[in-house]
Amino acid sequence: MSQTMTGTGAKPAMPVGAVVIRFAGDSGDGMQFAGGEFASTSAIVGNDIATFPDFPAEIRAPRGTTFGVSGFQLQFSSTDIHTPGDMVNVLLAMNPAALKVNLHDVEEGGIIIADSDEFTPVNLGKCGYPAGYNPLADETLNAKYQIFRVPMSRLTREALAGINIGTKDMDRCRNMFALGIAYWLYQRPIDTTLERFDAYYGGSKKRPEVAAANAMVLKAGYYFGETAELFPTRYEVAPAPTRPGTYRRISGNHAIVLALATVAAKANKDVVFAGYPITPASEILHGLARLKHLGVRTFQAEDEIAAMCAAIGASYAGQLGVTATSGPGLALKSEGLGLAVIYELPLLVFDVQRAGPSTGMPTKTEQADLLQALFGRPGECPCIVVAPATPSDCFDMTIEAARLAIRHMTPVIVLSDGYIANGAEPWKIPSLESIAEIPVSHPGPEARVNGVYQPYARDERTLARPWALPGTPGLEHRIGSLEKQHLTGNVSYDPANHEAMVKLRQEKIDRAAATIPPLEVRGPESGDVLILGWGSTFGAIATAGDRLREAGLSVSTAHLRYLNPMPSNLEQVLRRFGKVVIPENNLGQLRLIIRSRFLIDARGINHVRGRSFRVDSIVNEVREMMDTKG
Amino acid sequence: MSQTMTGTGAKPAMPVGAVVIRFAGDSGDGMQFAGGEFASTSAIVGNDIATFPDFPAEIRAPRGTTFGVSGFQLQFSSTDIHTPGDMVNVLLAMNPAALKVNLHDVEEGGIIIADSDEFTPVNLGKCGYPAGYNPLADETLNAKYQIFRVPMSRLTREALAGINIGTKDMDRCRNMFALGIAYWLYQRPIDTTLERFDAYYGGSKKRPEVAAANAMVLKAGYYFGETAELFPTRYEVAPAPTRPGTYRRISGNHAIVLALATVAAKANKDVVFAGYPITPASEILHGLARLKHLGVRTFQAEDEIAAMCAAIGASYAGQLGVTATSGPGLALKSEGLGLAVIYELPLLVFDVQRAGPSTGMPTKTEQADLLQALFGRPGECPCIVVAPATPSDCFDMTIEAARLAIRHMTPVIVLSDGYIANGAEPWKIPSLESIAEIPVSHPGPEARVNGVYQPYARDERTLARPWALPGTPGLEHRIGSLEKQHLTGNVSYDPANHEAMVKLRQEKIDRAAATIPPLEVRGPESGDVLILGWGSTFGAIATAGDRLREAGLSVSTAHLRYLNPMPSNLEQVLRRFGKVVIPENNLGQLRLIIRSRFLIDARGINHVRGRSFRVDSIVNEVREMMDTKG
Amino acid sequence: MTTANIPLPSYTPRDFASDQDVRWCPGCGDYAVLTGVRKALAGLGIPREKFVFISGIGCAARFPYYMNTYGLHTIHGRAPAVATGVKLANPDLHVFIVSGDGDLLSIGGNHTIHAIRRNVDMTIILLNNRIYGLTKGQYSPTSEVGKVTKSTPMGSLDFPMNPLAVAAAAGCQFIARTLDVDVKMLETLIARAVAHKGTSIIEVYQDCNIFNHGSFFYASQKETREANTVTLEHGKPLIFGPDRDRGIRIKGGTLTSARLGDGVDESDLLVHDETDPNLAFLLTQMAHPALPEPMGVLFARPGAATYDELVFSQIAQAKMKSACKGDTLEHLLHGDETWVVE
Amino acid sequence: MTTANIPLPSYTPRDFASDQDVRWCPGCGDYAVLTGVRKALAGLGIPREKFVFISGIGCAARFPYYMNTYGLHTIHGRAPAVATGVKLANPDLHVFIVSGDGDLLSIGGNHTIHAIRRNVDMTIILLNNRIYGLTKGQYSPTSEVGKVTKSTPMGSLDFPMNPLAVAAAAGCQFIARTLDVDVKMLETLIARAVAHKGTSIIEVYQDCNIFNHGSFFYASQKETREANTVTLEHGKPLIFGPDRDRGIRIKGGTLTSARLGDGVDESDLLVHDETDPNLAFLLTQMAHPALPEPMGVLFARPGAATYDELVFSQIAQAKMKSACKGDTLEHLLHGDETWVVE
Ligand SMILES: Cc1ncc(C[n+]2csc(CCOP(=O)(O)OP(=O)(O)O)c2C)c(N)n1
Ligand SMILES: Cc1ncc(C[n+]2csc(CCOP(=O)(O)OP(=O)(O)O)c2C)c(N)n1
Ligand code: SF4
Ligand code: SF4
Ligand SMILES: [Mg+2]
Ligand SMILES: [Mg+2]
Repeated sequence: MSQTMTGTGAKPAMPVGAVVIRFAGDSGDGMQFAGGEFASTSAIVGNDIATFPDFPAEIRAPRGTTFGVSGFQLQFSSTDIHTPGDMVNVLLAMNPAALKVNLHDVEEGGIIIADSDEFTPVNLGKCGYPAGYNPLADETLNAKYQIFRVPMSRLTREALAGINIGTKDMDRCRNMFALGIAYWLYQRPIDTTLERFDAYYGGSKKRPEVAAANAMVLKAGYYFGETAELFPTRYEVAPAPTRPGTYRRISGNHAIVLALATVAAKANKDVVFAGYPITPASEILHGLARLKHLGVRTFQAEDEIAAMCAAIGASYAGQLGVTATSGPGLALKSEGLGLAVIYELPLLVFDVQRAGPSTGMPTKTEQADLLQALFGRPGECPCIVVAPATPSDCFDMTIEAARLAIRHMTPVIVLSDGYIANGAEPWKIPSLESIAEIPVSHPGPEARVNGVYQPYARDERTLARPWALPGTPGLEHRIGSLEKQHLTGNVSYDPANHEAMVKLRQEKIDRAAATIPPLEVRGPESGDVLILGWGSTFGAIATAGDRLREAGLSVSTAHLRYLNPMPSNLEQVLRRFGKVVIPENNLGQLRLIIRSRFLIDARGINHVRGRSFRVDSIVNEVREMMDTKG
Repeated sequence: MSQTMTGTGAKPAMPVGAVVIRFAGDSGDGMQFAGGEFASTSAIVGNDIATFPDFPAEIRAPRGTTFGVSGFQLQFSSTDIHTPGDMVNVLLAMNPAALKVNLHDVEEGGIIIADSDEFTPVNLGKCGYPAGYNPLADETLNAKYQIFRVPMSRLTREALAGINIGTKDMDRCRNMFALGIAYWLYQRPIDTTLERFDAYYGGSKKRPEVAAANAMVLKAGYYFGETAELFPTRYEVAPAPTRPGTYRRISGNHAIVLALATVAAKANKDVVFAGYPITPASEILHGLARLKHLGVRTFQAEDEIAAMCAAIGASYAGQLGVTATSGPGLALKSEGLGLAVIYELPLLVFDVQRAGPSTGMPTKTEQADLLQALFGRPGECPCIVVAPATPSDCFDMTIEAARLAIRHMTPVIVLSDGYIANGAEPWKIPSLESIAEIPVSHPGPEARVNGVYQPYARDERTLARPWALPGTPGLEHRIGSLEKQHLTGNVSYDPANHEAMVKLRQEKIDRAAATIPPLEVRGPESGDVLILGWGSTFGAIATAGDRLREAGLSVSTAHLRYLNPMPSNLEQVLRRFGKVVIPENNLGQLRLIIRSRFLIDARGINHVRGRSFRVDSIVNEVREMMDTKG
Repeated sequence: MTTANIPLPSYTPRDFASDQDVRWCPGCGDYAVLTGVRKALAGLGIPREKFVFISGIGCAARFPYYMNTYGLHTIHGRAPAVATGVKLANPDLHVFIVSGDGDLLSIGGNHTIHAIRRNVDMTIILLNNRIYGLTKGQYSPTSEVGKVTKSTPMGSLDFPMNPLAVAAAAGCQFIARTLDVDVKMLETLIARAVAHKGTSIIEVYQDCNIFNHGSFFYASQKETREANTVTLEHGKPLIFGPDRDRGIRIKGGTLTSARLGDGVDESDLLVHDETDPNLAFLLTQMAHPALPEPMGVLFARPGAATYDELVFSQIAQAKMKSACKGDTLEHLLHGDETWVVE
Repeated sequence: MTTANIPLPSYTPRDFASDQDVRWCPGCGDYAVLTGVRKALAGLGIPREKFVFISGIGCAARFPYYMNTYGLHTIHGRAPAVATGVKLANPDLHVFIVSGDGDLLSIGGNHTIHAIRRNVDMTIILLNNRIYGLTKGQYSPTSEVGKVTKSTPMGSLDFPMNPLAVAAAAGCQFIARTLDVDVKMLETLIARAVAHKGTSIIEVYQDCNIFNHGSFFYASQKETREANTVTLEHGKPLIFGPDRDRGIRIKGGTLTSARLGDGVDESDLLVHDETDPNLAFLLTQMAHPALPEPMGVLFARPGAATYDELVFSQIAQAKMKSACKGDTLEHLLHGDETWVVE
């Protein structure tokens, strides 16, 4: 059915390369669902997509207030894209608050489709518009944007007239009217969404009437687009060329969940996840709690310290201890992390960074925990630190982190952030066979030398110590948080031994560089400017680099997924460029390290706004730097 | 009496410039007391002194074991000195374990005075000497050192024959025999020590017989030196020229205690000290707990987190919150510190660093918490960090820290370490009038603007916010750990506001540089090499610099007492030297910052042995660097 | 201190409302508590600026923002520690801690217990909704065994913590409980708690409308309340039930419920003695469905010295002693042993 | 698991001694406890490699170094959390936590309580010396009011924590107490604690010879022990005193001491029922000098499911369900919604 609907628009369809659409409304308005559906459908028709939800800080703010606005932004494109987009091309605003909060992100000339029924004096007042003012009627705004007033609430109810459901349920379908319009505007098929209604409401929920109502409203919205003569054009975004394969949409947090289950299979270890809820990391706990059948055990501890310590206990006892948190939790875990470092046990710590300092803005993103991850422990206390670049990269880097932790017998910190944790993109589902096993070995009783077991003997190449399991007869040994004697692991206060151990622990981490991939450059291998990034700025940086090169500038980009140790070719790469620019969602944390290590006058682009980076701000600032000498 | 004793040595007295003496014995042997007495007496006769105790890790290890050895090292000198010395000139060893543990620190040709009675087969066995071996009889050792065997135990008992005290009490006097010998050897008067016996045992303890016994043994030791014909020479260390004034001996921890009481007087605020015991910071709590009459309130919290948070509460409520800990405790306090930063409240955090990582070597020194102090918090979370250079500098820097905290409304971290915390030196007691008042102001009800109080309004110059006291009518306001709106302090998720606040908090700390003194150079203002240090390496660096200059090399030294912000002239100073060398008791933490900030190829001298730096290792390594080019 | 000859302020609850929008979910039980607290404070005659509301993190912990008093929203679990510092610095302030079950019992459990055992003079209002609200619905230390939440999809496993039992074990001298819907009782309890010197704790059964709706309906709803709760009054027998025909008896240290009549009359029933610490513990153990749950003051025994009092009496003592001995800062700086260089 | 047809190991206490020198102060009560533990373990017939001793930081916390078993000396206060992780990873291990009062009740109080309320299957040996030993003598949460220490030169102010009362309030199902000098009783208690499924706690009154010598002499010394302690035996009346002529009675939920004779005989005395949780709490409240302090098993009730058991039963259930439904990792990776690009 939808095939026909898609194909037969009376309106001419204008081809466009990429579109940024944002659904915005009250927390209760179902914006995340509508946006998610648009994203799925767009992916299925072959566009590349990138999405980002923007939740309000409150659980359920009073309806109609600006702080209760929930948004979902999506870029869909006929080419490879890396971000959900800077400026919004189309805004669907379900009430005045949604318009008010999101208006400044809409591009000049952009489309605004608003539910005009909701722009009542009361609602306008709730979000602070002066009495008598209605933005939909504001001439300046109408000159600047293409504003479409659609009485969605009324049309929804009308579409459902005679259907036997309550008005509350009726009003909940408004989001489908908006989605219908959006589907029509961009020539999307509506069938996957229709199927979802059936599966969800028709299935376990046993409310087929709600499924039917939603379907009717979705179609009503679609037909409204078709017939209302309101919109002068439809748009067409052609499929993006992609590698063949089976795809799904994935967010960073979910990718970590899937990866940890994969680690359990590939290392033949159970994952013992000990966590304490904290935004925006809690979904990792939630997701893993459902995977008991796949070698994952979860434990909600009484606090972050206990979670960290339970993970240590689990690794000691022979499974893979994992914990996840955000910045304030990482602070609490720091003493425990030091213990893991001196124990030399494998362990994963995920820090899904959020805006700080202190509690800060828990629902907003930031990447300002890098220095904490590197240095936030007493004494010389090195561990491996990695950072995924995109939502789907969270899958790969989690597996990589587990591999490193086990191979080098060390805790590994994985720095994600709110942006990639909640953002989503298409992911080519790997075949399980294509993922390498993670080799693990444990010594047996034969590991004793002259009847004595040495828990701090080391692998010659990696300097890793053996991972002996309690329960193994003959390997009984004690390890502690005090400095330990080389080889025996006994308590030692010997000055020379301490220095040797401090240096051994550092050397062990440094040597891990041998097994990490070299840094790759996007664009020419040398040139005027290298834009270097880490973590979630990848999308913005890569896109900015592409644009700058398109504009004829000698700019390449590179992305550090390994922060400690860093890839061995990093220095060579840096030295091939006239200038190194480091955009960061902090005041310059990677920059501090790069400058110190290589004495290169790296410059920063630093925005700390609780948001992902904008492509244009990188483009503009790099252009400026290239114009001015220095 | 002692005057005569001092003056009439039958032996010729050889003048020497400086002597390093170490008293070593079992924990129960009273070495700290003997060493302390020698130090006091030396100070009183006008020598410059520097002392360092070396406690065993165990509370009371079994007698005679190497891990139960307690030591006290002292350098006394006729010139200005800055360290307790690298190599020991005279070792007093009360048993075989003490000899074994300390022998490698004695200079070739140095003097060893041992209690030969204690070198029994049993005792020799206890500390692991092979059966039949006695180091006192070892020819190689006798060739290398001047070993004097004195049957101190027997002589002590003999001296006390007929005195009515138990053998346990008798044997406890052995340390005084050793001290008596040492006093004789260096021509020191014995009267202050005699007076101490009277004051202590004769006074509150009401055991005059013990006072008498100690006095008899001290004299017996002294006369033994005089009469035994064992020692070929006596030595004389002339008084060091010093500024006139009243002096006392002071350790770093005690200096902090005195300074906090002084702060209470000078700021007219009570100091509310909330702490949790941890080596080597506990004495700060102990010392302050006795100062309730001087505006100091102490609170032993349930852990470091509670201590940190109670200090925050105290500062909020209008007194000066202070806490003290060591590295592991600082890790636990890091989340709370972030709260203090976003609250923008004045507060002092002392970190008496010890060897890490993790529990590490609690009784040993290290300076590896610098990066933790600077960066160990989530988000962009700057605060002021200072580090005293010597035991007595702990007094000045504590007052300075309080001044900065109050003036700039910020937590200040003070980085001391085990070395200066326990080490002692002479201190010219300041007159209270000479110490400037610490101005504090609190807004009154008139601070409201149009009836509204703005807790985050800022001082134009310093950017500090006002310190409003709960209890003040009309200034009721709420502050929280969430990001706050500029001026109002209300919760704000506004992106631009967040960025502005992040930058304001940073700028506020940066601006504190305006009121800190410029970096001073010891030696010529420019030259080949600048040795830059921070914290407790001061003594070793200054001495090394002096020696290198004496040797004709173009070397100066400088010491950073302000780590964040740094003195504004730092860059100019650094650029006036061909090479910058940074010795640190860590793997290069200040070096990382200096390299990053100034892109200067600073080199490190890094020893991480749980000990203070040796002058000669700096001298040698700097020489080497100057020999090899680069 | 300075209020002796100043007329007592007269307030309305509105005077205690700050200018910030209240941002709990519609229907959240926290609203009623806010109302109750504002009302109670208006009636105390204590100047507004003397109050400090301190919280940790959570939905409940937003409380201070809504009170027109001094307030601190701190970090997760640490409110009791911050509050202790406030009282040490200025014991004249009236300190309230208002926070959730996760905040005060999970991450903050230790601080809560230690504040109680020190008997710092302040009032803890524990908003117990048996769930983590702000982080969107994980089980909390007070959740029932088997609770299905986001973090426990197959049901939680651990035995819930009984906050009042733990408070009793820690030596709390004022222990009370009420329901979010019972604003009147909350008012009374707050007045009593403020009058009590030392740490007082008031547990409020609070409905989380979004993530744990109805968890306390057995106790809070008109239809079930009388059967499932018993309101305590000092010196009165424990009678409950919609027809007030049931009561609580004690035998050999065990509480049982009995129906009046049938040879059991009021005189057989346990008479509440709010000063009996052993009884207090037994009362904290009364749990639905076996027994009705006690509301009101379970335990209140005046007389124990508070931490803040003791601190200041030691200070006074030390000052007196030092004044006699002439122990000054000057002396301290000099210490026992000085020498003079001329 | 694999021990079924392997002969039980036979050990002597010496087999449980590691090669490390024991470094407590001469005369420290910890020595006797070490002896008792080694003896008890030798008698259990459990292979040595199955034991893991876990501690925090403190003098007591050096314990694991001296046991020839697996051992973890962790960080201050966190032993219960580490131990929970160990049990989650490998429930077959026999886990002991041995640590001090500061470690387990001050900084680690919360972890102790939460481990107990989860009923993780392990044994906590609390070496209570009422002082911080390793940091050289500050008061601890169990120190008596008024204790003069380095940090409280005018005497401590806070009310001591009663660890067994708190354990009882947290729902601990095995609660015992003994004296460092009573190695025999410790042996028995350990055997029972290991047999008990779930968290067991054994408080040991331990003399710190250096910083708090004699603190428990009222209970531990020959001359005073009989008068000031009462040894509990299930089903037996509580009789104590050097002449065994005194006993404990219960009246209206309160325990009192009585002299036998004078119209009071054994049948009037309280008979110990170690399965009665209310009694357990009352027993924890018995304190010198008012009453003799109970030694032995205060409370032991088998039957409560342990956390580790429940975890693994949920896992088994989940595996069964997924096996039926065919839920594989492959399925998980694919999720609900995929599309194919060709
Ligand atoms: C250190 C730290 N860990 C975790 C969090 C996340 N967090 C915020 S509130 C909360 C629990 C809230 O539960 P509760 O105290 O019961 O309050 P409620 O929201 O139910 O009122 C958690 C886990 C945090 N803010 N800080
Ligand atoms: C995080 C941290 N804080 C403080 C310390 C210092 N510390 C070590 S042991 C201890 C208390 C010891 O008391 P307790 O647990 O009673 O053991 P005991 O020595 O009396 O056996 C303290 C405060 C530490 N090691 N780590
Ligand atoms: S989530 Fe629950 S507790 Fe939080 S505001 Fe909403 S209803 Fe209240
Ligand atoms: S200090 Fe006390 S507890 Fe510690 S080892 Fe010595 S006697 Fe034992
Ligand atoms: Mg809650
Ligand atoms: Mg103790």
